[in-house]
Amino acid sequence: MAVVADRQIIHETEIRPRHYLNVNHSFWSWFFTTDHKRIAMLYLGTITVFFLMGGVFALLFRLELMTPEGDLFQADTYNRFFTLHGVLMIFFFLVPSIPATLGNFLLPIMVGCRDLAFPKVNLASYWIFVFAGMFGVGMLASGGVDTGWTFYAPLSTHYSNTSVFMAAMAAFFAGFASILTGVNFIVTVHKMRAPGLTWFRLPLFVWAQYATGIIMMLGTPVIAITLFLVALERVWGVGIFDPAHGGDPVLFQHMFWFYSHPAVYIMILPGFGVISEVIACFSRNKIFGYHFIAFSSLAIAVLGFFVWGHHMFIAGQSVYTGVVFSLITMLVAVPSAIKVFNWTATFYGGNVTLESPMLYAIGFMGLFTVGGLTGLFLAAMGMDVPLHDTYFVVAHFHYVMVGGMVMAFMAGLHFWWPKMTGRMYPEFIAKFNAVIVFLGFNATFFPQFILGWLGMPRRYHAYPEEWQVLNVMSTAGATILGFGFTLAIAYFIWSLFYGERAGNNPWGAKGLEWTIESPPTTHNFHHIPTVTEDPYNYTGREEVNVQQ
Amino acid sequence: MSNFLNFPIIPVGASTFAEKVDPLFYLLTLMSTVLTVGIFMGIVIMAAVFRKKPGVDRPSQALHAPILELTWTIIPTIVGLGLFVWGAVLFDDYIKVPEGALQIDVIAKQWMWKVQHENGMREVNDLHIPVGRPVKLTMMSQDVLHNYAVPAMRVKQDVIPGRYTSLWFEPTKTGAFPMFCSEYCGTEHSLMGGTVYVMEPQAYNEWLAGGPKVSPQEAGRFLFEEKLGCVTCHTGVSGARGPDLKEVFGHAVKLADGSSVTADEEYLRESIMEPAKRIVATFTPLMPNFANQLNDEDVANLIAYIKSLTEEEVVEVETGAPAP
Amino acid sequence: MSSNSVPEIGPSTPYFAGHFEDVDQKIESDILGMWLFLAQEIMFFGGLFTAYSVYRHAYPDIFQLGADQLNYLMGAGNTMFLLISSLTMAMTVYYTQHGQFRKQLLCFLATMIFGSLFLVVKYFEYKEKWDHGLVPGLNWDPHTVDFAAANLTSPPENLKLYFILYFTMTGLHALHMVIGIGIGIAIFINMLLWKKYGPNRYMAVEMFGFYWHFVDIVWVFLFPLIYLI
Amino acid sequence: MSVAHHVPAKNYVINFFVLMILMIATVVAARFDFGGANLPIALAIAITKTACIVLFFMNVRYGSPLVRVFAAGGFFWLCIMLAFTLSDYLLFTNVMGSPTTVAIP
Repeated sequence: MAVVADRQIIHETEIRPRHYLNVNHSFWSWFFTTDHKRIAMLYLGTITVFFLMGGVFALLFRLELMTPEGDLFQADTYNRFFTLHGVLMIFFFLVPSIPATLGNFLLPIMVGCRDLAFPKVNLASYWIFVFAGMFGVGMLASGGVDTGWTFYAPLSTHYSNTSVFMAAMAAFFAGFASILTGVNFIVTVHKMRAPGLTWFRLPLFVWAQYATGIIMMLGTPVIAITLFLVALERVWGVGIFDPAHGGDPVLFQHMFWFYSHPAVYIMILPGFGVISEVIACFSRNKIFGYHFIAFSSLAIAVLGFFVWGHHMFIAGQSVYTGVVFSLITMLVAVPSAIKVFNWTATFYGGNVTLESPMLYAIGFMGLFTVGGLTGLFLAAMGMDVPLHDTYFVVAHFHYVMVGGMVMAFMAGLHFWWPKMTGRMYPEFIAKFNAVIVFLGFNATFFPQFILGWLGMPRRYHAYPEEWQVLNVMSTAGATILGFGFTLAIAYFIWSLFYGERAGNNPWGAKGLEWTIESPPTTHNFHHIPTVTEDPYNYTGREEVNVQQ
Repeated sequence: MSNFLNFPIIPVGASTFAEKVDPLFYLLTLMSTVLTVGIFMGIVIMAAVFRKKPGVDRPSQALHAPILELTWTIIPTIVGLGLFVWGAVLFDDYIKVPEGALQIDVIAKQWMWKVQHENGMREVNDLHIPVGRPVKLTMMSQDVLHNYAVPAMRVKQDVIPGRYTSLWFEPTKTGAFPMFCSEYCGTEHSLMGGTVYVMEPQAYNEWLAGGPKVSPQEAGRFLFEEKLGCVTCHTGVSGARGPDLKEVFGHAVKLADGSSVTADEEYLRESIMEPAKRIVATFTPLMPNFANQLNDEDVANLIAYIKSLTEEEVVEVETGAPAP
Repeated sequence: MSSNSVPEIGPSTPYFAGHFEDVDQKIESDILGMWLFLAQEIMFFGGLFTAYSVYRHAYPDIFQLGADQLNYLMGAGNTMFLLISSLTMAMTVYYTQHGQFRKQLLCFLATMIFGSLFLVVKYFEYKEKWDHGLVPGLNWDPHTVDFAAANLTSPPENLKLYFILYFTMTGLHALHMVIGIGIGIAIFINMLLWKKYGPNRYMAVEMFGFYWHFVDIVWVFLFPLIYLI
Repeated sequence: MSVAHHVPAKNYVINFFVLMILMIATVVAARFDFGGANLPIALAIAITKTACIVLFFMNVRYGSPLVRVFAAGGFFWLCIMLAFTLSDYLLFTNVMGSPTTVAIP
């Protein structure tokens, strides 16, 4: 980062030529930084490392699944690979991805303040995350863990010989990093808004982050205590989930999913926020149904807590409880569906251009639609029975998590990269890459829907021969997907050094973040702005400010 | 090449539940396809129609259509509720066991399924059932969570330690259908499967009468651990009431009278049928006489099991894996 | 914090607003942030209370038997200590806001002392459980428990479950007390040596008070649920 | 300090004595057997005590509506978790019927 030269930037209106990246180059200025933008960049670097690690594990076990016999790796190794893929991707990539990077960077700017409400807490959140990451590395170094990312008792508490303790503690501490981020976001949105920035002038990204913050604050502690109990049981030798003295493994699942289902919304809601911004910008149009999208984020955050039991229809849960959970699950699907319709309607009457963020956003809409619709299969109780714990579920949540969240993350990263670094990435390669990722993704996960309907269970190291063709397709797709993400990382890093300089507002976008310098100065604004207009005020004569 | 492309995409349905679930699945698939293609086409068409044309400076104009928004709020809600009802009705069917179901007990452990039929007939991993009659499995796990899943029947159910769960289905086709453990249960999760054999009732009855189709070792283990309870004395720990039988077969045994004997089939048989005859040193003659209770096959099975104890030990030493 | 002039810290120095617009914004943010943190804490303990409820529902006789093994007078004494410390804590905040430094110091000292007394009693309680062989996993030999008289319908070994919950819940609560006393000592040193908190700077004390009261609330539920019924 | 609230110290002391009385009440109530009512009584007292602490010691009584919402929200969310989890256990009826002849241990 520190290499970015600043000498060429001469802004006429600029009083201080320095920005947040070059204000101080010393190690400690990064280590102890309380600047939300620097913390966002630190987070971005860290989660990229974890994303790569998780991705490598995914590729390795996809390679294993090329052949039905399970001959490339031992079953033990395979089990560790998919567990590590899950643990790293969920706790160390998906949960912090958009909130801790884009959210951290943009939220204070979008609400028009100098920093998050508690900058030191924000820094603490990052270092707690790194501390958790050290447990994660410890878990890898001590041979990994093979319980699946769900840590279901009593396999995790008594029967696994791997370092479940390390994994549980890693997720435990990563949870606290997430809680602190959430608390910071909520307070910032409530208390730090610029004058004139009423709730309904907030960008939808902020609404999404606020809703995410609520889930992080109320949901994460429950997984923390649950994993703490698992870790305790490993150390102590006895525990509350042990059936030997009356413990109930199903209770573990209740406590686990109380967080882990809302966690799905931690992972997808920020994506909704990003997509709203990107679609509005590149359609150059007011977002259709602003209020609805804003409130639906909150509705999803709240209702998302009432649906966890749909993971447990056939796990020994009471049927009546299952019925309630199924009903609410159907209802929580509705706001998501309407969001997709609203985004589509935003195109109407706009001036649509297809830059790379927009391509990713369109990819998101397609893939998320598939992910959401296949969720209906699983939410209908009777239909869930044959599909539960098969590759259908795997495909479904990858369509939501990768097709949804990761695509949204890519869209957001491309969209705000010029703002974050002051540099443009190579646009043509980025567009090409969006197509690669989209195709690679579908090739990887679409066959898994069919595999799931055929009955292939999850987490299988060896499988009957007739399923090989579909698995080979999936592996081939994974390779393409892996290539796509590697290419993206490569050109982002390239752009840091050689990218064209971006102006303050390369996309001609609306929003407070585009009114300040790229990259922003340490405290974002020279004067706290007073907001006088609604968000997405693209209609009317457009002021294009493309500096190319 | 044609062979390579000839892979299944539609699973076999072989139960009454499959007949009920499949229509919902295909309807949902149709609906999803139409919606996905529709939305994607919508996006593409809109992006094309409203694309920014070079040189044309057309101000954007936002769509304002509350009726439209209301429409696509209400319709998904109704569809969602409809799906919920359909799913719940299906589930109701899935859990309500019909009268006269065949009762079968299943015990899961890492990594095998032990099945016992009503008449005491046992099998491991496989399940033999008659066609056209509801079958109810009552299941429990001895260690971790497992899941009994038969894709062709479209059923599955978690098997939980410390709790009974059950599962029923009514097969409609004869044949062999694969069965899987569908809840991740540790190292050999993917090998913890078997086959469900659906037979004509006549064939099933014959099979049921045919005696245990299990290996002699397995049958012996059942006698040893469960039916006869030998294991209560021959626990294998020091201080037990009976001698440890691990690594006995083929080894010399010191007797109470000071002499010693090689524990071969002959000696083992004698020890079972007339235990007091030649007592092992340091033990008291407590063991009851089994001569009236066991037939020759049982004894052979027991001996096969005792043999296997020794062999297992040897195998484990060879592979270097320490016994737990 | 961007300002070059770091104000000298003293009881009469107003808050330094930092990146906030003004002091009110800072105070409101602090209070809201603390409440969000406490909501998080509620859910953290909530997981344990959920487990407690489920098992209590499943094995009411075991929980009755378990509660009989505890010394409810020790629990009541501890409740009293915590309530007194809560009062003195509230008074500390009051005197801080009113600039009465001697009383502030004394009240805060009392808070710390009663908090420590709680831990001392807790130590004796744990020791008694150890002596009676009621520590699952480490020293489990419930020779003092009269299983026969209890007329159990649940398996007797389920008593372990009760004591696992007992140690986890009270242990986690005690851990919060230890952390509280640790932070409290730091605040006390600031009060004693530099008179850092006064009418214009009391947020640190008030926030600490919130935490302290919250730990008290947890005990308010733990005491009847574990010791009494 | 415009948001500073100056509650008379007397309030804290009164609150303390109320709490002590409630504590004694909960101990005494537990000594008697009210059948199934012991748990609700104990919980009611605990909730009252919590309300006293939250409202008066923690000044939520004088706090902004936002603070009240979030203070109540934390407890409310815990109730959601308890209610839904317990619903599983309270409503648990083995619809499939009890086990029949499970002979295999």
